[in-house]
Amino acid sequence: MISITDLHINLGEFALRGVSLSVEDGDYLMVLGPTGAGKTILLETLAGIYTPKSGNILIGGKSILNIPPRKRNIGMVYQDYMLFPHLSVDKNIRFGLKANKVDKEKADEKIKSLVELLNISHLMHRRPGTLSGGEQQRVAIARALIVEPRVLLLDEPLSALDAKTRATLREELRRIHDITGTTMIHVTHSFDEAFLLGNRMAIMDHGEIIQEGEISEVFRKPNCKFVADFVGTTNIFYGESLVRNGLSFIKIDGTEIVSGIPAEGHVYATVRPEAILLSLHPIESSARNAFKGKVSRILDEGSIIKVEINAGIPMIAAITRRSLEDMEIFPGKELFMTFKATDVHVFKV
Amino acid sequence: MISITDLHINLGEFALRGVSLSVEDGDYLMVLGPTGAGKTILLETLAGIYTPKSGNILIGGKSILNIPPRKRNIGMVYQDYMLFPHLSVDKNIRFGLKANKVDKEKADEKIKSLVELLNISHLMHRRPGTLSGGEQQRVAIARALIVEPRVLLLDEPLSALDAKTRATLREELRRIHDITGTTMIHVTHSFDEAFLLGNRMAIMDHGEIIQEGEISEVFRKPNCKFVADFVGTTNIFYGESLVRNGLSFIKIDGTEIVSGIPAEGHVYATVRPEAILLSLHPIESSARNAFKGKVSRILDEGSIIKVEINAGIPMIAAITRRSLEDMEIFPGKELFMTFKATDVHVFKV
Amino acid sequence: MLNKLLIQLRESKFKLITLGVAFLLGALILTLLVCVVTHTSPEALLDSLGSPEILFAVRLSLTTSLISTVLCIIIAIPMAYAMARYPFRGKSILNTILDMPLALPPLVAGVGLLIVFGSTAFGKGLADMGIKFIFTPAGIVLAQFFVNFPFMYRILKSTFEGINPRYEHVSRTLGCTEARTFWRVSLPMAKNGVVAGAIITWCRGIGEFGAALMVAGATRMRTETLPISIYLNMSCGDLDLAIAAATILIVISVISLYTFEKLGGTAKLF
Amino acid sequence: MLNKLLIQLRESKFKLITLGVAFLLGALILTLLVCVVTHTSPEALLDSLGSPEILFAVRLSLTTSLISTVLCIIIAIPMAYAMARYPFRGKSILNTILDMPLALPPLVAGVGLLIVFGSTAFGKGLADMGIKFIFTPAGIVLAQFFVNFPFMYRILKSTFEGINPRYEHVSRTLGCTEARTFWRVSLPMAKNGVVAGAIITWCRGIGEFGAALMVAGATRMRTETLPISIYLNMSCGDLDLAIAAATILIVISVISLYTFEKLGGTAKLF
Repeated sequence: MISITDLHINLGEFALRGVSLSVEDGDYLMVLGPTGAGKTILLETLAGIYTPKSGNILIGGKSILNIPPRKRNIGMVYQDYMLFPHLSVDKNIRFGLKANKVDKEKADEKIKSLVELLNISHLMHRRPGTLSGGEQQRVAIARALIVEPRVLLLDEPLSALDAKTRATLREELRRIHDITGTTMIHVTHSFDEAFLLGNRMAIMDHGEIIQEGEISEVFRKPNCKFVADFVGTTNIFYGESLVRNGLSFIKIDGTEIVSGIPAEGHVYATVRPEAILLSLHPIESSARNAFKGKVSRILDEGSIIKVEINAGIPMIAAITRRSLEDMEIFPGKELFMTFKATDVHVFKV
Repeated sequence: MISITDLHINLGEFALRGVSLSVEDGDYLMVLGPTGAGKTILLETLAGIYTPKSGNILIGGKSILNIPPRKRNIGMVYQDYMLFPHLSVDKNIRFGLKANKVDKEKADEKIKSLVELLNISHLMHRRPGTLSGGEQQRVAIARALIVEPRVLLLDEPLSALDAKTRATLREELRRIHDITGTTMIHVTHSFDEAFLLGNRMAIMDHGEIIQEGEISEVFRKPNCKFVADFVGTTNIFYGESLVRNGLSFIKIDGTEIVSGIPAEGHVYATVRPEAILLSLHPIESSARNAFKGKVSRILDEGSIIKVEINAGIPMIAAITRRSLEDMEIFPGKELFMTFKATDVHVFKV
Repeated sequence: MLNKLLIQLRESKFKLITLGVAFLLGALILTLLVCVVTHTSPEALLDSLGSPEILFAVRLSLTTSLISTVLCIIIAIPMAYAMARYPFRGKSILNTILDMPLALPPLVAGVGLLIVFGSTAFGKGLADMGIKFIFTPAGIVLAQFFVNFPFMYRILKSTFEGINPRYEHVSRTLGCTEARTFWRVSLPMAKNGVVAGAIITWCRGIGEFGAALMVAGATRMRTETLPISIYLNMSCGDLDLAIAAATILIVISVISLYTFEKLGGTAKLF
Repeated sequence: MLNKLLIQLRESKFKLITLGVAFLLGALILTLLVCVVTHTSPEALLDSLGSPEILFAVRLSLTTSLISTVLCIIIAIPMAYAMARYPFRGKSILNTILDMPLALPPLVAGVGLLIVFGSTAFGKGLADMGIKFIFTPAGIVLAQFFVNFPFMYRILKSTFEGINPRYEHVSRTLGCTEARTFWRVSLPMAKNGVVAGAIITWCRGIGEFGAALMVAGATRMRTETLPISIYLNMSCGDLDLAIAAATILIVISVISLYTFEKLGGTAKLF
């Protein structure tokens, strides 16, 4: 288990301000945040590149602050691969074994099984510069894994790749995590990536951890407007809430939304656009929220369509192109919106 | 009307190889293509920066090849704004009027109405370096529009902006086009952007125009594998087609797909993932294609979910998270897929 | 605590050694400068600084270096712009030729100038028209110009190369000719490069010795710039005057370097 | 057709003028080089090239410049690395001091070295130990080293700055100490910079005149490098020998410059 307590460090442009975080062995933690949030510096401080001003990092209960990077046994993979350009792929992967004076026979054996796992056996004699982005990243992952690190730190490992390669490598990372069981800390700015890979998630901004928890929990229950905005909820309403029977009744400009989360006073209420069901006729269901409104805008985002409907307040529902055509939706058309009280998340201002 | 005929130019890294294209007055043409396709060089040749090796460019029936850029009356907006850093916003916008010796009174008047249209009146005395990306791009658009160009060339004008600003400026561009009626040629690598803004679309690769036409036409009927891949169809099947009663019956690994487009022999068939309807029970409808299959994979892409179903051949359907939950889809579950013959596009190999 | 320090020390041995070398060399340079400035007594230094010979040398050095710097700017700006922007056949050869004076020892450049302007028909023609370079202050300007313009040229070339040509494209679509675009966009954007280049060129011009010695000779109170004054006074053993001239040159160098670095001057030279 | 040409000409007047300046200056430089090389008859040139004096000068120049270049490499590499990587208080001051020799006229540097190694207790102590720099070939090496190491240092510093420190971070997480990381990652990646810097340093060392003149003096057949040989022979009017020495230096410069540019050498100097 890695436990970080109240870590402070200031490198001018980037800083950490009291970061506390704990990661269980075998966890796949996703660290999300906008540019400049301090995500990379957190990884590099864990790896021992920077010495924190205060705070502590414990692994297995022992502080590692006085241990130099080379003895921490923490692997690092960067977005831009950072393969040594003057060494062949083979020598890049062998680098850590040589530094640790592993004898050649044992090294060859380890490399053989790892490169087979990562499908890069055919690249061993090439120079890194001649490889594609995806291939380079596989090699970089192999180079980090060969020394069997306790923790693998991944700094936006998929950001420099095209969509297709990104998807493949994402699956690859999941598989590696399943097979090796290595604890992974993976920095990204893509919410989708976090959702697809991790089991836990930490959201950072301005050098602080804003929210931390199970992925789906953060997704469904953002604890502040920043996180809600960040995870992509576009329906964020500000209103006054009253609690009755354990439900919140939130008045927003004359419209009332019901939420399953009790919270009184000034609140933000969020509904994910995909949670809103559109229909041509009223739907009879147990859903607490049902509104009638006119389509005010259709935002065509290619494969998904966002429909803005004015029901006193403007709400956005996400539907597929297929549904758009089937329901013959056009601006001005009257539609019914339905969503459950449990789909409405509420947090205090 | 702009008509480009058989344009050739070679600048080493980038080239045009026989580009022909015509743009009606008032059109909003989107030019799409991967990096290095020659999109920027096409715009710059139109603007007169480069002289083509052969071919011609006519505007209103007259060749403009011998006219220097300053007299072509074609505006240019780049991805990185290219605002003159040593001049204030006001002087940047005024630049073209000064060069064309417009008298100050008339210039002031024109600037006033344009900056109001673009909501940048409050920025006039700032330096470009102090503005946000979105503000800079508005200023760049104003600087290009102030001289009332016949054509406005936009080179990935939204690519450097964050998602939110991009959406706002996209609407802004649409509004400007509606109000001024200026012919626009807009280069992008984002299919969504093309879909949302243009009325026509040209797809480029390796210095050539691969397909050109109405946006929805290109979207629905890609004329080759490259375009199909590029516009994002992920269901691309290779098979043998037989035509009966004006319909194509395409055999793909033992499965048969029906398409409304007659084509015989070796073909590619494509179905957009959103066009596939999923259901728990068979659907009675006029749709020609109905398959039963088992879910083999669920690709969670955040707000949209792609479900891979094996029905002899693997097909991918796109659904919302909501549907995923409602239908309780999990790997191994049996589902029914339905799609219309007109949703299957076919092109010869 | 002590344990922690020891660990850190062991881990940063490498850092200590490499930094140590830097500090040692810095100390050597500083010592050298201080040694020159303090070699004579302050009174002797002040006396020498006020002597007619040093005053003459200062005046001549300032005049010639200012003229040669202005010439460098005027010639280097169009050259650098053309070489940064236009592709043409034989460009790389011309480029290597224009870089030559940078690699050529100043003494050799001086010999070359002496031959071209002293013994060719071209040089003699100029001399007949009253434009004499050999053994005259004009020769000092010529030597400074020839040896130092590559610095101006290279700094400006890299400055222009650093300006995205799309700024110029936009200007041209907005109604400007190439020339107008240059005056209203490219040159104003290159301002910092021009200033940085001028400082470097001027500072090197004022210290130019080898080429000037060959072209203009070392004649007391006639072609006696500050470096020539050091040379003459070292030769005849008048150390006080030599030290005075060296002190002035050190002060000029320190100020120029400081100004240059304050301006954030970084320019690719090679 | 003619009309089209005329329009193009009018539109590219600016291009013609600016390119014209570049070509004119290129022509001047080329003329100068050719004038020097062809100033004497080929026979006289060959004779002079074979003379014992020129052979001695070539040998001395090669020896001293090679030694000073090696010294520059050894000293500049750790210095440049430390200054590129480690932050510390007073770094910008040290940086300015280390850049000083670049701004200092070589003649002044020479005077400084003469004083430090000739008349301080430190210099006298060294001399007593048999390490003599004043009026000896060792002085030439010292002068070349002091004047040219900033070139090596600056080129290497910009090379190290251009290497992403994350390469080193990865190496350190893989089990290497800082020193081992330097030898196995940073230095191999900086190879091109070292070669480019060595060429520049060597080429400048072989042409060094002002500083060497002050420290080592100009003694025929003793401290006579190629530039000193030009100086001595120009003074006594033996033009043939001077031209021979100049020709050799031109050939060396052309080859060095060409090699440097072939290596794709571009290094920030200022």
